[in-house]
Amino acid sequence: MTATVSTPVFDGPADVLLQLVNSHQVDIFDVPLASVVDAFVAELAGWEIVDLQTLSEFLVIASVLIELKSRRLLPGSGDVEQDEELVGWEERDLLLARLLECQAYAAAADGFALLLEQAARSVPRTAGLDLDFVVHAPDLLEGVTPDQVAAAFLRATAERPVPTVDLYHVTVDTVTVSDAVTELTGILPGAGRATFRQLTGHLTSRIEIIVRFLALLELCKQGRVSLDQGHTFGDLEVAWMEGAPTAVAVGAGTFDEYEG
Amino acid sequence: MALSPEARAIEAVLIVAVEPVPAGLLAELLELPVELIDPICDELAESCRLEGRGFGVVRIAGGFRIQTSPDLAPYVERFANVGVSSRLSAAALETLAIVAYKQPVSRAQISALRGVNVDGVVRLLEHRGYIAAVGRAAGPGQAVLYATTDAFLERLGLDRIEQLPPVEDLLPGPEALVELEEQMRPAGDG
Amino acid sequence: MALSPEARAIEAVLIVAVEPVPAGLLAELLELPVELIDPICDELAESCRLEGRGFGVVRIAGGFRIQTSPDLAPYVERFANVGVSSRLSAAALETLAIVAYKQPVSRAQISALRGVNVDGVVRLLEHRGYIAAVGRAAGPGQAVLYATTDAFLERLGLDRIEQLPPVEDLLPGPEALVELEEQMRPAGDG
Repeated sequence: MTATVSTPVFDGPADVLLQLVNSHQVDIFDVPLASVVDAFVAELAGWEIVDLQTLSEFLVIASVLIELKSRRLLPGSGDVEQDEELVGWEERDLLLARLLECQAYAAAADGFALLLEQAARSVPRTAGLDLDFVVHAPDLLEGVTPDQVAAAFLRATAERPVPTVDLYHVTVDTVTVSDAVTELTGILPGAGRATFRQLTGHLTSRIEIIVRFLALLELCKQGRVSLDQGHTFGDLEVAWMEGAPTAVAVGAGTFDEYEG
Repeated sequence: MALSPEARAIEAVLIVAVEPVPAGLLAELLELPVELIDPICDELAESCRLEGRGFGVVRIAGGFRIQTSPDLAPYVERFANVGVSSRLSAAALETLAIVAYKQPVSRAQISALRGVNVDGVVRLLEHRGYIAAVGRAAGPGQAVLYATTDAFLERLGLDRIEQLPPVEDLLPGPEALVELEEQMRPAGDG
Repeated sequence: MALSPEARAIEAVLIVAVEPVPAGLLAELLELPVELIDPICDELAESCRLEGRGFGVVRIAGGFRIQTSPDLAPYVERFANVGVSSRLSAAALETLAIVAYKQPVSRAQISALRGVNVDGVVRLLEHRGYIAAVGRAAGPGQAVLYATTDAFLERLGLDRIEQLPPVEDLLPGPEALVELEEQMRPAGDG
C-alpha cells in the first residue's frame, strides 16, 4: 500500500527500499532522494482522495532515508553506522507511540461528538427562581470589594483585545521596515535585551508587528542583534550585539514598504 | 396515567422557557390550532396535581409557565438562600462586573463577551437588585439594556460608579514594560 | 401514583435550580441523611419515565438536574433555537479529548502530541467553557495547565470524568498495532 518509487538502483515500494538500505543490500549513497520524492509526488498527484496513512508512512520513510543519507555523506561518521539502526528504531518507536496515542484520542473525540449530540437532545431547565419568590439571602456582595469587581471584569474580558493606553503614538499609513530598523537601533542598544512581545506590546495593528519582526530579522542578518527562541511558540528573545553599529547604514528604499 | 404526546411536548417547552410562553407560540410549535392549546395545558396542569408533582403549570399574563407548588416554598426559599448565596460565583461576579464597566449593556452583549448564555445570571442579579433594566437599545430587536443600581454602589461602599478602579490600572503589565515603552519613545518623535 | 413528599420537594428545588444540585445540598435542604437522596431521585426519575413526562431527572456533573426528554428535542430546539451552531470541529474535539485524558496539561504538551500549534483551539475551548486554566506547571516557563470543567461534563451528559472510557480501551487493537508496526519497521532488522 505504500508509494512506489523509482531510482537507478531500485524500483518498488518505498518501504522495501528502506528495508534494503537498512540491510545494506542497497547503498543509500547510490539512491538520489530527489527521485524518491519525485516518484512519490507523481503518485500523489494520481490519488483521488488523500490517504493520510500512506502519506505519513511515506514521510516517515523519507525522513529516515534522509537521515541515513546525511550520516553517510558526512565525514567521520563511520562509527555512527553501528548505531544507525538503533537510532532509527528509537525514532520510529517514539513516532509509533505518538501515532497510536493520537489514534486513541481521535477515537475519544468521536465518542465525545456522540455524547455531545446525545446530550444536546436534552435541554436543562435554567429559568431559575420565580421572580415573585421572597429571598432572604444575605447580601451576595458581602465582602466583595470594588477591586474584585474590576478584577472580575478583566477576567471576563480577558479574551478580548486589551484596551491599550497609547503612550507611544505612531499613526502611519505606510509602515516601513527601515523605519522600524531605525527605531529598534534607537532602543535596543540601551535596553540590551528584550523580548519580541515587549517590543511589540504597544502596537495595535498586525502589520506593525509583522514589520517589527522583519526589522529584527534584518538586524539579525546584519549581525547586530541575536535572536533566540527558548521553546516552540515561545517568546522571541532579542539581544543587542555588543559593539554593533547603531547607525542605520542603509538608505531608504533598501527595505520593503508595507501598506498598513 | 401517561401524558398525551402533545402535553409532553408542551411540558418540555415550558421546562426550558425562561418567560411565560404564549398559547399562540405553543400552537405554532406543535402545529396545532390555538384553541387546542388550552385544553392540553389543562391536561398537563391536572396531571401535575393528580400526581402531586413539585411544580404546576399555570396561566399567567401572556402565557403558560411552570412554577413550584406553593406548599414547597419553604424548601425553595431555603435553597435560594443556601444554594445561591454560596454562589455569587465567579460567573455571576464577572457578569456583574461587565454590567458595571460597560453599562448600559444588553444581555446579548454580555453573552458575547462571556461566551455563554447569561440569561439566568442576569435574572439573578436583577432579582437581587444589583442591576436593573434602564432602557432599550435603538437598533433592531430593541434589546433591553441593563445598568447597575444604587443598591450595588451601596453594597460596594461607593458613591458614584466612577469610583470603581479604572480597569487600565489593573492591566497585567510589569513596571518593566512601562519603562521599556518609555525608552522606546523615539527622541525626535513629532 | 402520587410522589412522596421528599420527591416533590426535590423536584421543586430542581425546577428553580440553574445548575446541577449536589446530593449533599439536597440532603441539607430536606434534613435527611445524604444516602437517602439517591433513592428519592431514582423514584423521581422513575415516575417521570412511567408517566411519560416531557422531562427527566438525571445525574450530571456531580449533581441532579431536570432536563427535557431527548425525543422531544425537535420541539425544544425549535423553541429555544439551540443546537447546531455550537458544533466543535474535529481538531477541537481531539484537543478536548487530549485535555480530558491528560489533565492537567499545558498547551505545549498538546501541541507536541498533535504536531500543530493549538493556541487557537485551546482559546476556543476555554472561551466556550469546556476547559479552564487550573494552575501552572512547576518547571521553567511555568506553563498554564488546563483541565476540563463542570460545563464540559454537563454538555457531554456525564456525571463524573471517570465515566469516560479508559484511554487504553481506545487504543487501536493488537492487529492494528502489529500492522502499523510492520509497515514502519525496516524489516532488515538483523
